[in-house]
Amino acid sequence: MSIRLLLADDQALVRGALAALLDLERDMQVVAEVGRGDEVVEAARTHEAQVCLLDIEMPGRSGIEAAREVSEQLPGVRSIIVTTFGRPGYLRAAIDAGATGFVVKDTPARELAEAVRRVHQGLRVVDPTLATAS
Amino acid sequence: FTVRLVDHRAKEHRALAEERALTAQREQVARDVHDVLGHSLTVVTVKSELAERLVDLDPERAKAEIAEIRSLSRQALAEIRATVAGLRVTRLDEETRNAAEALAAAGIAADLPTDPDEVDPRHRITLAWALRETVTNVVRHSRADSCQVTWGDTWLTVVDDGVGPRDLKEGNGIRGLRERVAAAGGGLEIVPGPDGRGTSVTVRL
Amino acid sequence: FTVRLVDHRAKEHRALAEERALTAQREQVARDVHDVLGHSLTVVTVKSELAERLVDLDPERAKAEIAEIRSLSRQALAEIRATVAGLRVTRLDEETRNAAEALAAAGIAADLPTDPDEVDPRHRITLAWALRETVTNVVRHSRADSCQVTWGDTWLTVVDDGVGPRDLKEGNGIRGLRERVAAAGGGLEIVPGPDGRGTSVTVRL
Ligand SMILES: Nc1ncnc2c1ncn2[C@@H]1O[C@H](COP(=O)(O)OP(=O)(O)OP(=O)(O)O)[C@@H](O)[C@H]1O
Ligand SMILES: Nc1ncnc2c1ncn2[C@@H]1O[C@H](COP(=O)(O)OP(=O)(O)OP(=O)(O)O)[C@@H](O)[C@H]1O
Ligand SMILES: [K+]
Ligand SMILES: [Mg+2]
Ligand SMILES: [Mg+2]
Ligand SMILES: [Mg+2]
Repeated sequence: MSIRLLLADDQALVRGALAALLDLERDMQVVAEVGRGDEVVEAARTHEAQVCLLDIEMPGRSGIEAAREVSEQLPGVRSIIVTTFGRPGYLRAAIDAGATGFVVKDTPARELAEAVRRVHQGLRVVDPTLATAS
Repeated sequence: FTVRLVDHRAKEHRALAEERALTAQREQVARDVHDVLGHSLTVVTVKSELAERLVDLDPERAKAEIAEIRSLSRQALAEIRATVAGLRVTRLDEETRNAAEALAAAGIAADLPTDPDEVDPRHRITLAWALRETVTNVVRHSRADSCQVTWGDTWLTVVDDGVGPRDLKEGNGIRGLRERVAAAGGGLEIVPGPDGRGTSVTVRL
Repeated sequence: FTVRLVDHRAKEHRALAEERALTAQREQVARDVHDVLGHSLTVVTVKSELAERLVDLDPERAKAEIAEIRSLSRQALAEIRATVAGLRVTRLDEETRNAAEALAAAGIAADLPTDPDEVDPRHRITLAWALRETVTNVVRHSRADSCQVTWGDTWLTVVDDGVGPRDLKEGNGIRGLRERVAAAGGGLEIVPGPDGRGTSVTVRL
């Protein structure tokens, strides 16, 4: 059984490439892609996503707020924040919102896939690059 | 002794304030750079990973991805040049000359102030920036016949007689300006021109 | 009355100093952005062109080139993060490796020094910047077949056998380099190559 993923990023080029990369992993399947933060919960519910990869800066709602909605409304569904830069306070806010992963967008695909697996198993993954910047 | 102590305190206070201003400025610039270039570089990184995997699986798609990488990095280079040029231009007198040239090139009659000393030196950088952003918009969007710029100690107004600001949707230009002005403790106002025609933009610090 | 006048003067003076500091700061950031990212992206652009051709001819080499693109863009992102965090280091040995790669990617035969210890440690950072800037220009503008770099205690020379510096119009690259070198108390010289062909750039500190 593969892990069902949702990708949320307003930058379609990044989202498309990440989706293609993660889809190449044998044990993963991208079941939904959205470009707005306020479409996350609905799409995750409809497509029965198990792990949501969320960009922070998106129209509609930030990825951090989306992570909060996911953790409140969809028990058992995990969120990973995937961002370009860590800004002060982001990591803290992400953890507070219930995200259990926090990584940079340019994380090598295999590491990103590994992060997804760990988060799916209920573990926590924080990128050291971001841990210092945030 | 007391006088000297006070003097010393005041100096320290000033130094701290200056440092804070510099830090704020650096953060603003860093944010600009991030927004402009972080995206392009992220796309290049992720797409190159995808392209690498596709070389064996689907060579045609691999080539298409690489072509996109090339066009993105070329675009990012152009963005860097623009960012650098933007960072360099910071003087009100220089910006006024640029504005005169841009308006003349667009065939828009210009009425510009001539004495940057009328503006508080602390506000010149921000107002120079505002001048550039608003005049660029007049040239690009207003379809105006004429444009008038006025300024004072703490403010700048740019008025044109073009199509006006109805249904204006903020882009990066106005959003960036609004943020920068807000960071300096000021405000931005965009309203129809004085006789109901055209656009009037005022920055007040 | 006198006191107030002096006070006013002092304030004006301070404001001017602040304006200068802000301008200097932006200049610094502009240079960093240009130097750090301009170089990486230029190499990415050149390499992606090469990789696209190689997909059919030699898939393994294509993958290797794409892997380098990925590592360059990832490194550039890391550098932006470092710039944002206010850190920045450039090392002469690293820059020499970068130069070798960039020239190789552009098909320009390179003759590079190998021992950074020949350069005074105090000058290594500035000369590393200079190396990066001039080699990027050789790759982008010279159309040379070969490029030779030499250095010594206080200087660096980059010679190519390309189109030469006639009618050269300074852009952000050379301007930034000139300013940085001047700030270090040195000078920049751009002349035709030794046998009248190509370009020779020397930085002397
Ligand atoms: N002087 C003006 N007259 C008419 N419309 C204007 C004027 N200035 C701005 N606008 C409108 O406001 C919009 C937003 O301006 P803004 O500067 O934010 O973005 P932009 O100019 O479109 O792009 P950029 O991010 O490159 O500046 C413009 O697209 C335009 O429709
Ligand atoms: N080695 C060279 N051979 C031939 N022409 C050169 C060489 N180096 C520089 N030039 C010329 O000098 C010009 C200015 O170089 P400069 O580095 O200042 O700007 P640039 O490379 O065009 O842009 P950038 O600001 O991105 O560096 C170039 O556009 C090019 O025409
Ligand atoms: K799959
Ligand atoms: Mg986003
Ligand atoms: Mg604009
Ligand atoms: Mg150059």
